Amino acid sequence: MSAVTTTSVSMAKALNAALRDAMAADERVVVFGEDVGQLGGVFRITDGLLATYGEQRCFDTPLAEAGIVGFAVGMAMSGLRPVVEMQFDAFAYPAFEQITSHVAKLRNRTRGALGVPIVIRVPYAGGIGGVEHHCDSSEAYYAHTPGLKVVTPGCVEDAYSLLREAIDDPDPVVFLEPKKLYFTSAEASLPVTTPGFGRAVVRRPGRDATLIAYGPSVPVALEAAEAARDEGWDLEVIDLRTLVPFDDETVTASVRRTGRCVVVQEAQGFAGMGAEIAARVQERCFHSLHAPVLRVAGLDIPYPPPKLEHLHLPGVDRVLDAVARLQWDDQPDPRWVAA
Amino acid sequence: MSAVTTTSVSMAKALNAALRDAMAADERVVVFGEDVGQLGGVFRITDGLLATYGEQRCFDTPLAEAGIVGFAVGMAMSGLRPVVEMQFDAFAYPAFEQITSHVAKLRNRTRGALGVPIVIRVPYAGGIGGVEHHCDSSEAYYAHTPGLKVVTPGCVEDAYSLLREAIDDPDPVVFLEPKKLYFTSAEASLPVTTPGFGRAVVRRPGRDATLIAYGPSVPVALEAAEAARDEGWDLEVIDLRTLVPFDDETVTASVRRTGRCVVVQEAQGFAGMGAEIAARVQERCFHSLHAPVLRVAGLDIPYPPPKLEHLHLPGVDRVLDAVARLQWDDQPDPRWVAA
Amino acid sequence: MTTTPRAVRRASPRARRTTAPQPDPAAPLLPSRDPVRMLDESGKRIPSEYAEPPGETLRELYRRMVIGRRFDVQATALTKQGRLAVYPSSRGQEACQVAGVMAVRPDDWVFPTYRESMALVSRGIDPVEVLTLLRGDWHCGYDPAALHTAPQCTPLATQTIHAAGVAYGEAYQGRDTVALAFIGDGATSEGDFHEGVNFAAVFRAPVVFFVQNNRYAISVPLSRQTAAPSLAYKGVGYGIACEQVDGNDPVAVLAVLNRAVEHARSGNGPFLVEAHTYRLEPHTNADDASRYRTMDEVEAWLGRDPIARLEAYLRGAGVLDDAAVEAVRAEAEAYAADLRERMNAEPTVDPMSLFDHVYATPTPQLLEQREQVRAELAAESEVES
Amino acid sequence: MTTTPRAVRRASPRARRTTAPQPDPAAPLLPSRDPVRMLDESGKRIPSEYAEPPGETLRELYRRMVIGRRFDVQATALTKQGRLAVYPSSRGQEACQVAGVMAVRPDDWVFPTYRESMALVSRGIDPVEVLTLLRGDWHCGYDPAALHTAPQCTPLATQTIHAAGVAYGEAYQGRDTVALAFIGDGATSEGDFHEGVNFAAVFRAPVVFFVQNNRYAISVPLSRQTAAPSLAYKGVGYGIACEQVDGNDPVAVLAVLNRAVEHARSGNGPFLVEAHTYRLEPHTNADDASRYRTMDEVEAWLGRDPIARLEAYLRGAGVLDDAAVEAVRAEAEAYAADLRERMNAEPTVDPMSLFDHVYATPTPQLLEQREQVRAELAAESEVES
Ligand SMILES: Cc1ncc(C[n+]2csc(CCOP(=O)(O)OP(=O)(O)O)c2C)c(N)n1
Ligand SMILES: Cc1ncc(C[n+]2csc(CCOP(=O)(O)OP(=O)(O)O)c2C)c(N)n1
Ligand SMILES: [Mg+2]
Ligand SMILES: [Mg+2]
Repeated sequence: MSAVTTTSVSMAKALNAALRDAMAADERVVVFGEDVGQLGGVFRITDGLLATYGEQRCFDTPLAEAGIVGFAVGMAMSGLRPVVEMQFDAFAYPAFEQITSHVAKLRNRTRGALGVPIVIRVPYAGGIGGVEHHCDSSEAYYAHTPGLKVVTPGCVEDAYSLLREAIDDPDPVVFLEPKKLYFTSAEASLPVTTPGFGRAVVRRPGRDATLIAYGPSVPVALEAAEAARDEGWDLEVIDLRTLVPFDDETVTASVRRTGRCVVVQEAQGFAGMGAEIAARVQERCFHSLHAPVLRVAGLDIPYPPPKLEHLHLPGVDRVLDAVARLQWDDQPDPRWVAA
Repeated sequence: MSAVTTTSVSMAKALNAALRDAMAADERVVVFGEDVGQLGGVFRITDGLLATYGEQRCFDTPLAEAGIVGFAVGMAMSGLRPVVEMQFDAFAYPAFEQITSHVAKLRNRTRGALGVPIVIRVPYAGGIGGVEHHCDSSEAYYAHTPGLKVVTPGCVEDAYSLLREAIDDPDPVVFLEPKKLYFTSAEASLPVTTPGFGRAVVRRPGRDATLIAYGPSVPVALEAAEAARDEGWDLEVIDLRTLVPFDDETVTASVRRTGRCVVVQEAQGFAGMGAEIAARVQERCFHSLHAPVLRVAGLDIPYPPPKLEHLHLPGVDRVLDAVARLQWDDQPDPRWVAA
Repeated sequence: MTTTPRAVRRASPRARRTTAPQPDPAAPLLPSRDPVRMLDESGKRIPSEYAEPPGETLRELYRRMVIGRRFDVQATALTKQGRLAVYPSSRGQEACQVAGVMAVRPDDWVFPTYRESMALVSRGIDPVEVLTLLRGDWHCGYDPAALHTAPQCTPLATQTIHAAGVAYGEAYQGRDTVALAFIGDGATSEGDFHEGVNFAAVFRAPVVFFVQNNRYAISVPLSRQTAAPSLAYKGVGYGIACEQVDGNDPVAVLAVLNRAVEHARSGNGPFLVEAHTYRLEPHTNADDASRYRTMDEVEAWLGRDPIARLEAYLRGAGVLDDAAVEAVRAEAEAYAADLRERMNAEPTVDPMSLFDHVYATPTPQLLEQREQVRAELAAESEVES
Repeated sequence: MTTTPRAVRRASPRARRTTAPQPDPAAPLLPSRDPVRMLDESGKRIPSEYAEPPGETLRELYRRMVIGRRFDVQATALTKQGRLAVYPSSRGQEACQVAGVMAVRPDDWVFPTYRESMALVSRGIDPVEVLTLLRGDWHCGYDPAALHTAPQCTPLATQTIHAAGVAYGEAYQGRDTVALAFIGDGATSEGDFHEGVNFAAVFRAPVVFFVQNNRYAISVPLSRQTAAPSLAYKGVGYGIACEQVDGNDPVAVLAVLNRAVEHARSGNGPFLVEAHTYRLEPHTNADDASRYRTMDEVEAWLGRDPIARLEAYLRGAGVLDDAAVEAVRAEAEAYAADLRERMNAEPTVDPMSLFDHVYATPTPQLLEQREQVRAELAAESEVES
């Protein structure tokens, strides 16, 4: 365990500390992937693990993502707890069959005899000026696949605590790390324990409407809530933290109270995670809603080149526009009247 | 072109005729995949194409789905119009990277210089007593990926017409064939032209509520609508036909009129296509809705073994249960009050 | 667990290879020019550099092949009676199926495909549990962890990577177990085969990759899977030992697999074995093989029966006589009769297991859905009663 | 278009292979034991069975290498000035980059990776269009259809399959074009490499797979990609011709590629070439190579400069003199100056192109989103003005 001290910690460092502490706590934990050894990962999340724990517990593999995930499945069968890194979101796609047909299903297929306690770490989403294939928001693919837990921290403390929990979890976890938050910092004392899987957290209480966000969209929602104050709206912000399991309780309680809801996600909107959230909220809160649940999402296009990504990413303005459309005057949204 | 006669045609035969006619109409159309040649496909959809058009235009490939799709991409670049078969839904997953990172994006990446006019045929969904990995409903993965068109016929005529259109389309189409409908028949005269991509069709007009379905859930919705008549409900049934592009117009018009809506999908519900539909409908029809948009979907579990699949599949009873919960007495749904 | 594992130690991962002249580096990598044979088609012994397994072992091999075939024929019959949803037969491949599992220890890991039901029963797994998947009761009927036997794998070639991972993981934990991965000729074309073999090669994981080349992948002939002289040559590209063997020669298959397992177990890395064989039945009972192959071809392979070949050899060697053959036959019949009877009983499948093993602990959403289904079933049984 | 294409004709797909004895089937498949060399490190000619390209061609090779390197150095400089988002240099790999594109015709298809910017400018593509991707303006700046040059490929090894498909498709349509697929050493571990090479092999598609083995995949050393003596040996497992070559010997690289292209073009199927080379710069400007390799190692490779080697040879052969060298140097400087200047101009990227090419015709949903963004931009520019 690291010593308990409060310092400014980046999310990248918190993740590194979580891996480090997990490896110290449990010899079955092994870390592997592309460039995670000597280099410490292209984002340095595995920095120093090779030096501390040796070649056997932190090592580079051939460049083959299905291989990496499948190798982890085999290692888990032998009793280990592999933590693997996919270098970028879109580079996890070659492992899609291993993830959906094996990782997600093995416990179920074997009636519990073979669990797959592996963590698949995926640096995801954009906002870092990355070229194509480096900025996909792939959470919906995983969230739609039963058997996977899907986790994405929106702050430094969660990065540490949720990753520790993911490694200890008996089930496979797709751990989505918002790249653009890697180098955001917070005063934190590690190790830290935040609420567990399946618990959303109200990051900012408010009365007038609920913003629901996760991962990279959490800071956007918080910023929007601050800005909204000037326009006279008191917005509540919920950070989902884990998409699967989903915390209906916290979400439903908030929206029933505020009566209005906007979901903020960075991924392309169509059939994304925000659709699930909107669908659930209106199912459960219909009689409390004064306006439809609105979604602010990425455009339904392939992730754009760096020079144009600002047009794709849901920003504060779009969130505020959506809040403005929450029918405060109790009139139907003109936008949809024609459609 | 086939001669125009009206006979009883199965969906399998209609698809076969569509391929046959498309190959006759356009020499650039080539068909390949696993077992599509001599065997005519495990479902016989490509039956006789090898005999009619020869080894060059209908052939078996090595067993490698990424290879099949990537080969099609290359062939499309050279000016051909490949139609490939993935043997079963879950066996398209090895091709996921090719589909998401190339097929879906190539036109966009090249500002229109390189279109990818390929059709990826996927026999999908369950209800045929298939063992694991043979019954996945994978439509949400594709529908969430910008750049793909996603099509799924729910009747014999559409099977023919939509497949012809898919082959002629300048964009890549994931063509999802509901396996359990392969051997359902209709009186049809081929060739037939039904409404084009992006048009939903009202299969049964009704006043009291709208059932939205697609592919394998269309017959379920129709049957439920019939049964509902006995309970005094007059239900409208919409067959979406193409998930992308999506027909907001038809859907919105219907729900605004009926004021109630249930979405029926066979896939696991969480973050599925039904979530998108529910989210869109409540966005656009909020002021017309007398109850939340409800979803009837598969369970959030890996597709079950044959002996238990009936518990997973949304059937008429579950649809009627959902209709019953549409707050005809204007009371909140007790189900969600606690949640 | 802190001792450096053998596989890992030998990998010497950061060693750089030099481009300086080397002595014919690939030569020792090539497999035999022709498939290894130790018995000719009439069962006569052919000299070979491979060690012949002891008579006792061959007798046991014979016994399991006879029972295995009887099991297989019984399973095909069960499909006709609607007692199995589907069955992929391995009739004709008995030498491979049985020698495969005889070459490994009970604590070694076996990775079967859908084709390996016979191998599984030969490994001693309850045939009813083996057929659970194909009867449609559940996805896997036996306990893979306890038996060190993965669930039968349907997504082609995916299991080769798991085998590499298990082998590495076991070595990491200081155990000397080996992983045996079955795979078909068609599946060698999948990317996962490449990645699985390569991972094993790079990490020197003790895996035996055992390709049963039965000449078809459903209807697709071998010529559409490879342009290489034989699939065994693929080992060259991974820098691993490889061999090809007559898959209908039980003695040769076992001898080659014994060497492969020994090679892997003693820390020399993976070994790729290709067995040339033939599936006599259609791909599964649902397949129509007449669409893609001739009866002449099948007849020719019927003449290369691995059981008859071994029986002839063992009779000649005095290891088997009429009485012993009859005893095995009777045992096989009893085995089949028992299976038939047990398969008549309709099993009870607990619907709640749908929800119980998606995660170690069900999510709130799954508990809701579980409750819904429970209520539906309760309502139904109320209506019925 | 109805004539049976050559590649297809020769595949003879349903031919069955026999298990009968064959004369040493793999022997002709093996690559040279050592990498092919035609110039030693000082630029002296070594005898070789490969045909030396004509002096004119070598002079042009030299010219393009010098310009290519200058381009590459300029591009790296542009990253420091913030004019490029990222740049993966191929300094040190000039022989491969330039010989690669010189070995093919303009109507042949080239499949570059992110590493091949130098190859692309050597093929005559406008350097500003080549850098569009890396400047972040769009995903691809040139017209791939018109230039028969695929967009630079980032997802590793995926392009090898496209190359097989294009080659097959072109042959199907009666054209004699070849596809050249660049790929790195690390990417050969991906399943898609396996599938791409195997598709080409089975269908005898005219593809040259050109592996630039620069010893690293970012930080991962070659020893973590393969346990084989060299990557060229992978050809054996696919039954295709293969060769390894000293990738810093421009004459040998071009000679081997010429033969490979000729082999493919004349209907003999694909050819796998591995060039042993080294990247002198970090993986990209964002990489810190000191974490995984020593300066000594880099120094050693600096001594194997492909340009110096070719220059020495051509001077010795009287094909180059001071004046010619100076002229090329000046041309390279002018090329770089022009590029520098043109890269200073901030390009206008039309935001609406985000929507216009997702589909041939935008969906109603995209038109809505397009309208929304247009309105936002209009509102912004109103605020600004
Ligand atoms: C990834 C994937 N693609 C396709 C299939 C469908 N499929 C099942 S068995 C089979 C043929 C496999 O042939 P082979 O590997 O030779 O093994 P055999 O059946 O002959 O034992 C195919 C195509 C599958 N199971 N998995
Ligand atoms: C499928 C996939 N996985 C990972 C990456 C990230 N990545 C980009 S370049 C690279 C190294 C590739 O090495 P190599 O093939 O040797 O080519 P080189 O860069 O040395 O030219 C990696 C891992 C990627 N682009 N695609
Ligand atoms: Mg086979
Ligand atoms: Mg490299």
